[in-house]
Amino acid sequence: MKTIGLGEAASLIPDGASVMIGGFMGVGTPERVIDELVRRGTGNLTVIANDTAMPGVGIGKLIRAGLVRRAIVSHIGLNPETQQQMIAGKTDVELVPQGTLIERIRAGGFGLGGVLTATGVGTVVEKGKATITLDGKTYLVERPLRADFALVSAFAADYLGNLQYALTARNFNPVIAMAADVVIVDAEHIVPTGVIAPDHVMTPAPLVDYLVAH
Amino acid sequence: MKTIGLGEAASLIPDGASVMIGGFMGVGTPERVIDELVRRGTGNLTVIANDTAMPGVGIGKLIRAGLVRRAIVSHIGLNPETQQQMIAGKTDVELVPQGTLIERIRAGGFGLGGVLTATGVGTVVEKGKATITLDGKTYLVERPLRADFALVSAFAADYLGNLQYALTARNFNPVIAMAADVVIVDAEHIVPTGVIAPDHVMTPAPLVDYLVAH
Amino acid sequence: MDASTIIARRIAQELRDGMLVNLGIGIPTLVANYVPAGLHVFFQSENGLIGTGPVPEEGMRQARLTDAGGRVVTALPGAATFDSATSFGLIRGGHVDMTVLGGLEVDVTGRLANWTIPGKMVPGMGGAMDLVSGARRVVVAMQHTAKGKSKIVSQCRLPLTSVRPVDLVVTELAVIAFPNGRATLLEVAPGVQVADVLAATEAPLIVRDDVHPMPLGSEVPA
Amino acid sequence: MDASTIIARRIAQELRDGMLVNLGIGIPTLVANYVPAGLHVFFQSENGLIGTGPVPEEGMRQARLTDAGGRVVTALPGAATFDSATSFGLIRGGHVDMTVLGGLEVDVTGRLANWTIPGKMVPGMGGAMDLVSGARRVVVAMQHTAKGKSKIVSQCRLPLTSVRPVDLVVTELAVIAFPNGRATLLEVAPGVQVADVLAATEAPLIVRDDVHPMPLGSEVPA
Repeated sequence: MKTIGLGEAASLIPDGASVMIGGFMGVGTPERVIDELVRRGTGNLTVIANDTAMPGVGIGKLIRAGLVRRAIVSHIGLNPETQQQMIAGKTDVELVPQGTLIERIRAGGFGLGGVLTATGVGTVVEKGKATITLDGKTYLVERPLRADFALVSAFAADYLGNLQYALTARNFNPVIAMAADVVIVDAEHIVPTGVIAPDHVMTPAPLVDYLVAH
Repeated sequence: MKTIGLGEAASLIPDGASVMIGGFMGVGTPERVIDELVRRGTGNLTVIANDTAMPGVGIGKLIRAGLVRRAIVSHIGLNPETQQQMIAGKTDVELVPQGTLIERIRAGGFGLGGVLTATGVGTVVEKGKATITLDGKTYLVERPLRADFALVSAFAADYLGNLQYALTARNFNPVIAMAADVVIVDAEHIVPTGVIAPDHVMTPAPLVDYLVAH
Repeated sequence: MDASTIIARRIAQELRDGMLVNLGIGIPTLVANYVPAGLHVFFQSENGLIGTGPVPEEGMRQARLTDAGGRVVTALPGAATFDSATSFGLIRGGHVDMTVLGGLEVDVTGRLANWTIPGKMVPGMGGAMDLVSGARRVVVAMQHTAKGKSKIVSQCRLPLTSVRPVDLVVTELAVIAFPNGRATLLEVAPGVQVADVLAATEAPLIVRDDVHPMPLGSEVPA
Repeated sequence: MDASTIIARRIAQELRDGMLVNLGIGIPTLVANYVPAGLHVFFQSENGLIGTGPVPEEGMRQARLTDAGGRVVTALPGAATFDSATSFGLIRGGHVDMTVLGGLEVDVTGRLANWTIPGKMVPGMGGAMDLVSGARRVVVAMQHTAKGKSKIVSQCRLPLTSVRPVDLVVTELAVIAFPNGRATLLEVAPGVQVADVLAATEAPLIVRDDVHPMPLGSEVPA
């Protein structure tokens, strides 16, 4: 794990990168990193996240700045700007059931070739997907998702990179931290090694590549 | 969640039941419940667990008492009694790679029809299993495991049934707590509701059916 | 009593002690206000919380503690938080005893459409497909009609949420279940006649001999 | 220096700063005693621990803190614990940078057999199949021969652990890698000649021009 400045962290991410971003309606999203991406105008991004939050909040800032070429998310209901960009053909939106989305990301991080789920069978979600019938029940074969970068928001990080999340800001964060080539963490608190007890570590240090300095 | 006595807890489990048991080489195994099963002579069990511990320790007690008809485990290396019973045809032993075993149990508890893994491809583990080739890579289709009962060992349980595990005694416990029809917990400490902070709960209360009284 | 209150109070009568229940956004959220006295029910927010409490008092907001609608809430003593994979493991794995969701259409066999109106509204399915496919019991809370048109239809025109039929539909007029795959009228709201329900419903309904008034419990302060 | 020490010290030279490393039971465990000065390496025990430390002092045992061999250990400051699904997610998902395991046989293409001798020993694969299939780098630590017979063989007679070839085999005589799928001699132990290695090895070995003595680092106190 390396500690770097905010600008340096954002500069690691090139135009066209795929980026997993933590957060649920903006709660648990690394706002500082998002702001810096907007400032730099890093564009043509593929964003994998639960949602695009609200206009001007969290991932909604990337949407508003027109930086998102493709979004793989479970809903965009609270962000009409995403809906407008989708209809205008500026942003491709792939809608994935939330439980399937997080399980596909987990599969990407946990080295699985995919998972079988009944969610989406017989709906539009099935389109273009392999199905498998086992013991008389039909499942979709859902493939792993990975990204170039994971942008993780943590409550606390220790000097080694061990992470702790708080309350419902946990959501996608520990899962995306497993599923990207480069993991960048913005933590609200940076604490000395040992301050987070082993049983309370939610993302072990070796998963973290960069911690944004305070 | 209901609090019951040790005898009553063990009496819920009939001969022939399938039982998932927490623990890794006996660490994190609910010894009191095992002892009571041995005392009652509950037999013909199917045990799903990481291993059969050592002779006379944890699940090794069930083995020694001749109560295990079938064991689905990742290894039996430290328990020669299991090996003897296997060779004598008294106990069927299905050996499953540890990562596949825990993932199959998770699939059972998380409502997945299975997972795809490269582990075991081209080895004896592949025998009798469906394979699937996706993007040129071959995976085994590993099916979910569930059981009638999960016997969980926790460090602390609150009055509602929220659980916390300690150190490496966590292992299979939180996963089996998702994957059985009836979840029975033996906790080292029982504490008032609220003593375990929300972020430190490792198994949420609604998963627990019975807590063994102190 | 307004439509939302009737629906929420009726659904609250489905709660049982110890249940893990997921409430969707809108009318379903109101169900938590009418938990019958003496019951302990766990409410899940699928963003990662069991033990969701009411909105906090002024000055006590914690921005990292929200419900699935993004609203700042509180956590009851004994609450538990977890990541999204665990949250949907609870849902898909059948650990959620009951889910209450809104609906756009329910067909005569109980199949629900509630996540998109192509060309008009594309919010996405969020957790709805997993909830309807995975929860033990699926209850739809919705107004009986929209712009005068029945939402209980012969066949869904909108994209389905799941091919799994829901268990119960509760509207401000009626309670409908789907035994043997056929929409069946079980109860009517206070003051509502069976004929009123039939007139307001596009789908053919089987009418049971013992159709009775909805139980609404006694109102419990929120 | 005995065979185990040579093997462990040589493998320790493969460690890099910040690596997450899984050590198997037996000789692999000894590698932790020879971490080169100045490196911070994370050691994983697959039963659910990163930051595995040495055995505790007398009177300081914690029975709930063990390594993958069931031995009571300590945890270093900054250690993390987790369940078995996460532990094997780290392994299968390629987050473990290097795994060091024992071996019964390695074939000429680098395929390992190390979990059973049918009819004689059926311990089970434990985590070995996942480790060999999933870790970024797989290093086998084993004696060159067993009862005078080469353990580096033309073809494995024993059931395979994985079809994925290992990256490196380190014995008390030699270091062997498998570029282009062929066993290749890279290094010899101090005082050992290439001819000694060839004589002790059943599998045909490609001998590189630049075969050199094993680096063994400076001994670090355990």
